[in-house]
Amino acid sequence: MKKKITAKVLKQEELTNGIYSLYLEVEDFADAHSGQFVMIYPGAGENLLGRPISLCEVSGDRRIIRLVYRVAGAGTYRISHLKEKETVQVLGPLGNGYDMEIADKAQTPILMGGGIGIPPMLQLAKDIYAVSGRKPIVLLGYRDRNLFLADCFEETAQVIIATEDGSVGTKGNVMDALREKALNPDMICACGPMPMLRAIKNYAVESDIKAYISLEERMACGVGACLGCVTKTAHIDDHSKVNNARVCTEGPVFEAREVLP
Amino acid sequence: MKKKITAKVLKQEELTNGIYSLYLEVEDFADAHSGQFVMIYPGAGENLLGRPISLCEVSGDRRIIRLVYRVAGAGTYRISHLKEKETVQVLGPLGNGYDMEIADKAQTPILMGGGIGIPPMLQLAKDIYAVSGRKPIVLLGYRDRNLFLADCFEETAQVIIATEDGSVGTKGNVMDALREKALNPDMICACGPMPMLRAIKNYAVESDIKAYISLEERMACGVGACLGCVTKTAHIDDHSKVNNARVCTEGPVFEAREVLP
Amino acid sequence: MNMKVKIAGVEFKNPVTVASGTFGSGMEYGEFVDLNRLGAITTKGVANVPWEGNPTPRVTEVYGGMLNAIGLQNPGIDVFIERDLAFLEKYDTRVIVNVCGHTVEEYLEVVERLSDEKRVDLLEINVSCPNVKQGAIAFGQKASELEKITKAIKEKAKQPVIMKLSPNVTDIAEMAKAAESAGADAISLINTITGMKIDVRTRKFVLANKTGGMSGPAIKPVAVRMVYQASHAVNIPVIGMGGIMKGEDAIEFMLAGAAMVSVGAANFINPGASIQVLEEMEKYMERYGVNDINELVGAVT
Amino acid sequence: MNMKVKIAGVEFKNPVTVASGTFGSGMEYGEFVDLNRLGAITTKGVANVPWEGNPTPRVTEVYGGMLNAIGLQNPGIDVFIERDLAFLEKYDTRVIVNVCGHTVEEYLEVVERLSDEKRVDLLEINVSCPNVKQGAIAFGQKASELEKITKAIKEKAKQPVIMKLSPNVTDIAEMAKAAESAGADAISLINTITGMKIDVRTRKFVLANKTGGMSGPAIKPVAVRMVYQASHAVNIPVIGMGGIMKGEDAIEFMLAGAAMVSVGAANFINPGASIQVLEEMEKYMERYGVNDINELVGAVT
Ligand SMILES: Cc1cc2nc3c(=O)[nH]c(=O)nc-3n(C[C@H](O)[C@H](O)[C@H](O)COP(=O)(O)OP(=O)(O)OC[C@H]3O[C@@H](n4cnc5c(N)ncnc54)[C@H](O)[C@@H]3O)c2cc1C
Ligand SMILES: Cc1cc2nc3c(=O)[nH]c(=O)nc-3n(C[C@H](O)[C@H](O)[C@H](O)COP(=O)(O)OP(=O)(O)OC[C@H]3O[C@@H](n4cnc5c(N)ncnc54)[C@H](O)[C@@H]3O)c2cc1C
Ligand SMILES: Cc1cc2nc3c(=O)[nH]c(=O)nc-3n(C[C@H](O)[C@H](O)[C@H](O)COP(=O)(O)O)c2cc1C
Ligand SMILES: Cc1cc2nc3c(=O)[nH]c(=O)nc-3n(C[C@H](O)[C@H](O)[C@H](O)COP(=O)(O)O)c2cc1C
Ligand code: FES
Ligand code: FES
Repeated sequence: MKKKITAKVLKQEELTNGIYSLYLEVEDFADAHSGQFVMIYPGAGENLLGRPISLCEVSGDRRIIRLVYRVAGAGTYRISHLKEKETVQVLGPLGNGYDMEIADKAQTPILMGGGIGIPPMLQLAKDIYAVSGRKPIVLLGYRDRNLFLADCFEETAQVIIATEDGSVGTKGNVMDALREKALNPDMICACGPMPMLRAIKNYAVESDIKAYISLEERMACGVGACLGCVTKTAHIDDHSKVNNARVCTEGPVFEAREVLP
Repeated sequence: MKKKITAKVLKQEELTNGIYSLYLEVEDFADAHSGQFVMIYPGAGENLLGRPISLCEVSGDRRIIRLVYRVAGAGTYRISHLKEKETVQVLGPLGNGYDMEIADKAQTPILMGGGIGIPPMLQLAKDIYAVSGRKPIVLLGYRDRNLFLADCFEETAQVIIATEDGSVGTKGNVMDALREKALNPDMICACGPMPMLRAIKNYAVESDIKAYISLEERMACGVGACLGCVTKTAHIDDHSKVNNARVCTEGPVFEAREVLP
Repeated sequence: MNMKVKIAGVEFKNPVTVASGTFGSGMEYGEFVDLNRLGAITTKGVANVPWEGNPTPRVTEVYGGMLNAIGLQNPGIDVFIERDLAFLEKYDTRVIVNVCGHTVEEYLEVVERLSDEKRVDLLEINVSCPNVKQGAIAFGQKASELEKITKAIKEKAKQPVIMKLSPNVTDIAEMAKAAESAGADAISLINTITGMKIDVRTRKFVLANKTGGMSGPAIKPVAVRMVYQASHAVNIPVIGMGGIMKGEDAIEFMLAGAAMVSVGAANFINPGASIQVLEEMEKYMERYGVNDINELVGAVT
Repeated sequence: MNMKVKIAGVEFKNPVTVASGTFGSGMEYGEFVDLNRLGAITTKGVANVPWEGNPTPRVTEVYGGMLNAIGLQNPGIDVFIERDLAFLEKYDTRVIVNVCGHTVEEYLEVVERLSDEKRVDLLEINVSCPNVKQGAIAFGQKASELEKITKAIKEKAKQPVIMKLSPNVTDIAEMAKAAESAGADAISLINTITGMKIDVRTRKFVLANKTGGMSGPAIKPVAVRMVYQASHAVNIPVIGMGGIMKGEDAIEFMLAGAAMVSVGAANFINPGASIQVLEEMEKYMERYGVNDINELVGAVT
């Protein structure tokens, strides 16, 4: 039986202003995919629900997970105060994740992460490198020179950086970088803010390629039971029988044409 | 202006099964009396109200307070997990406390503490010794051989012990010890469970002496505002104009005839 | 130690079920708990046809709980029977099917479609969802309307009928009596309490629906009070819920008058919550020497 | 930055007051906060004669708040005028006197005794206390009764009248309209929500009164919803309360439609809560560039 587990904090550090990296020792994440997420519980009487956070890395014989997250409110604030050796409740891995078979078939897959959408790209790059032996191109979009995680990609990917203020790499967002570098992906995997995902969808439609994007929605259960986290779909969803798919279960990764109407 | 303060934990230890001793560094308890209490806040989202706990000792230039308490429920359980250097919110000193003038005038004041009513007797013994130069007799009632605090009284009081199972001292309660030792107090100060306080009241009425007892009631504010903590009084209370006095403000120490109807 | 309880002639192996809408049709939590151990599985509300529900955001956290405005999204009775009831076939537990609709006719359609389904042990009629504009909540907020729909459903239903009451009323005892007098076999309460949250940063409602139903431990005192008042007003059994997080919460509801209890939002906070509640109830009984769980029902008066 | 608000022609230096019954008559908290800084002090309910209130236990903690069943203990109007009003004389803040009674006549007696007291700026009529058996709550749970008592009070009152509404109703908008149509100058809400707590160890009600009124952050979503519904149903100003712990909570109530806010149980958790709320509201306004607090009132629709 699956269950909520008590994970031990191995390390927590602030990567840059308000962005934290948390390493947790977990029982068994053997079947975890890149693009999946966990629910992590702030453990406070006033913040009972779990917070969905993507897997940034799964390592150490798949018994160590890394989460990289932004302090956005009370729950993540509390989580950011976890210290080494303390414990925290975690549920996962959850969701579908990116499809490795598809990624493996692609000749020039390109990964795009914007802001706090960057963390899941790390495990994805590692997984693609592992299955295909090729280092995918990864476009990372930051606000300014306060980069984070960029250096972690070096072993498994070719990194291209964009910053909104132009302080590092291309001035602009990941799409600007794609154009500047004249890249022609035959598949895109992405995570980031809504405007970025919409731009990617448009690009994918124009270029007639597939784009797999990771969506965010407010969640209560994380396991498909509450129907809180749905996103509008282009077609009738197989489970719900209406034009709504659960981000926590059918997602968080969707082919862009299927969602974002 | 008075305010709720953030106190630093200096030391916390379990004295005996489920009874904890907590030393806190506080800003200024210069005017604290024995018999007064503090509100200490568990600081959890589900346990917002303060927990009233008596002052057991005030020391270190009146900047250190000691609380001795029993883990009775969720709030005290949480408080018992406070570790050195952590902080906790405290409001106080609160309540009237024992009247030193009266205690000073008494020739043979006797202090009686039963169970978790023992802690406030410690500071009281110290105060009486300080103002009168005499070591008062202190009767301490325990359930069994798991004594706590008894040794702390040695410097300032003459200690007599009673245990319900007879394993130490007189078999029975503090009233049994009083009779066994044929003591004749001209005043009693007491804190402990209701049956003990009622027995003391009866004794005081029969012997025509005063007995000052410390009462417990459920509290919300601790400062006299909510009217939650009232106790029935023999006479119309001066503040409330009905037969109800606030334990947190007019008490917790009352002359036994005035209360316990 | 007896954990068996009986409601409307149906025996349950224990008094713990899950609150409708918080457990899907059991499938989602089948990976986390042994469904055979539950007294019953109460399914998500089902309507005559698929419902899309409300726009998102549909859920948000509040102090000690959450607000939801799912709006009763459901795949409709056909898929429900084919897929969800078929799934439940495999398990040795009672099945309570929660029914919703906009109009009396819609409710009746679902009730009739279920009448030959042997896998359905009881029907729970949701007349108290605060998140759908038409019908639903009105039936649950006016005694005369409640009576009308209860009677209509009782005429058609082949299974015993539980009417699920809304806490958003002045007098819960009056509503309980209305359900009883119209023939309900049992009542369940409380559904969620209507609440609202505004994001002060964006100055917008957090939920697309503006209001949502509140659940979780924050509502427990209100739920216990209503279960007490309702169970003392009627002679039919009461299924109690609202903020049950642990065994002692469930015991509190039973002492207040509930013959059975449902674990709701707690499932979201811990997928193993329902079984944990059950085990803690058993521990309580051992500790306090309670031989039969039925001894506790309404024992505090 | 303007913090001034106006209710029924009375100007307040800022929109923060304290909830009746959670602040005594100000005396108790005078040691903890500078009373002059509050927009108003709302006093504990006062009746024509001293009331003993309910037996103890009268208060208990619940998840995210508390239940109380004080039962409106108060020293009666004579002592109130001599002692409490006299005390308030010294302070530069508005005074709202909360009035309670068992019958319309008792309310009227208090209202008349206060009519010549210049220190009283407004009257708040508590028709919603869940902890007294007679009168009080009934007036607050039936629109026709509410209208009757509001009219009777308005006829006699020299000060503007705020009717304090009960959340224990099916339709808060209907109650708000009843108060308005009967001439109320303002409404305040919410009073406490009726709840219950049972001690599973002793198998007894925790409160001697069995039920008590729930307050604290756990009730905030219900309070915000009701303030929103009520303020959109009437044209008279609304004083909002229920679970306000920090400045952003107060802002949330104002965005929902409150012209003024009251800090209640939070005072018990932190005696400096009222001023802290005020300061945090000012910080919010600075941060989001709000020049006039009145801009926020009902700004989310
Ligand atoms: C599948 C998925 C993966 C995610 N991965 C990451 C990640 O790797 N790193 C990261 O920093 N953030 C990630 N997020 C966003 C993250 O979940 C929110 O920032 C976080 O929940 C905020 O919680 P809080 O208590 O700090 O904020 P609050 O605003 O106090 O939270 C209140 C409630 O709203 C929910 N909530 C608030 N913001 C969001 C949001 N953007 N998405 C979903 N729910 C939200 C919270 O979960 C909580 O229930 C992810 C979200 C999803 C859905
Ligand atoms: C003036 C005064 C002095 C006290 N001094 C001491 C002391 O020195 N040492 C000690 O161990 N205990 C003392 N107590 C009792 C102590 O306050 C309770 O044991 C404690 O509040 C229990 O809190 P809890 O969260 O562990 O229990 P819970 O039962 O979870 O508490 C729930 C609520 O009930 C209240 N409550 C529970 N039991 C009591 C009680 N007996 N009296 C008052 N409120 C209660 C709590 O404060 C809280 O609000 C004193 C009580 C009073 C009134
Ligand atoms: C996400 C969610 C969905 C719900 N859906 C339904 C439903 O379909 N039918 C129904 O009768 N009640 C529904 N409810 C109400 C619950 O069954 C239950 O009455 C309520 O949540 C109180 O219990 P709790 O506090 O334990 O969650 C839903 C509750 C939640 C939180
Ligand atoms: C201990 C206590 C006593 C109260 N007494 C009164 C009262 O006398 N009159 C009244 O109108 N409301 C009374 N109330 C209700 C509050 O004024 C307020 O409406 C309610 O507590 C909700 O606000 P809060 O959650 O901020 O406490 C009382 C509340 C509490 C907790
Ligand atoms: S979060 Fe509950 S269904 Fe997705
Ligand atoms: S605890 Fe509030 S008056 Fe004593």
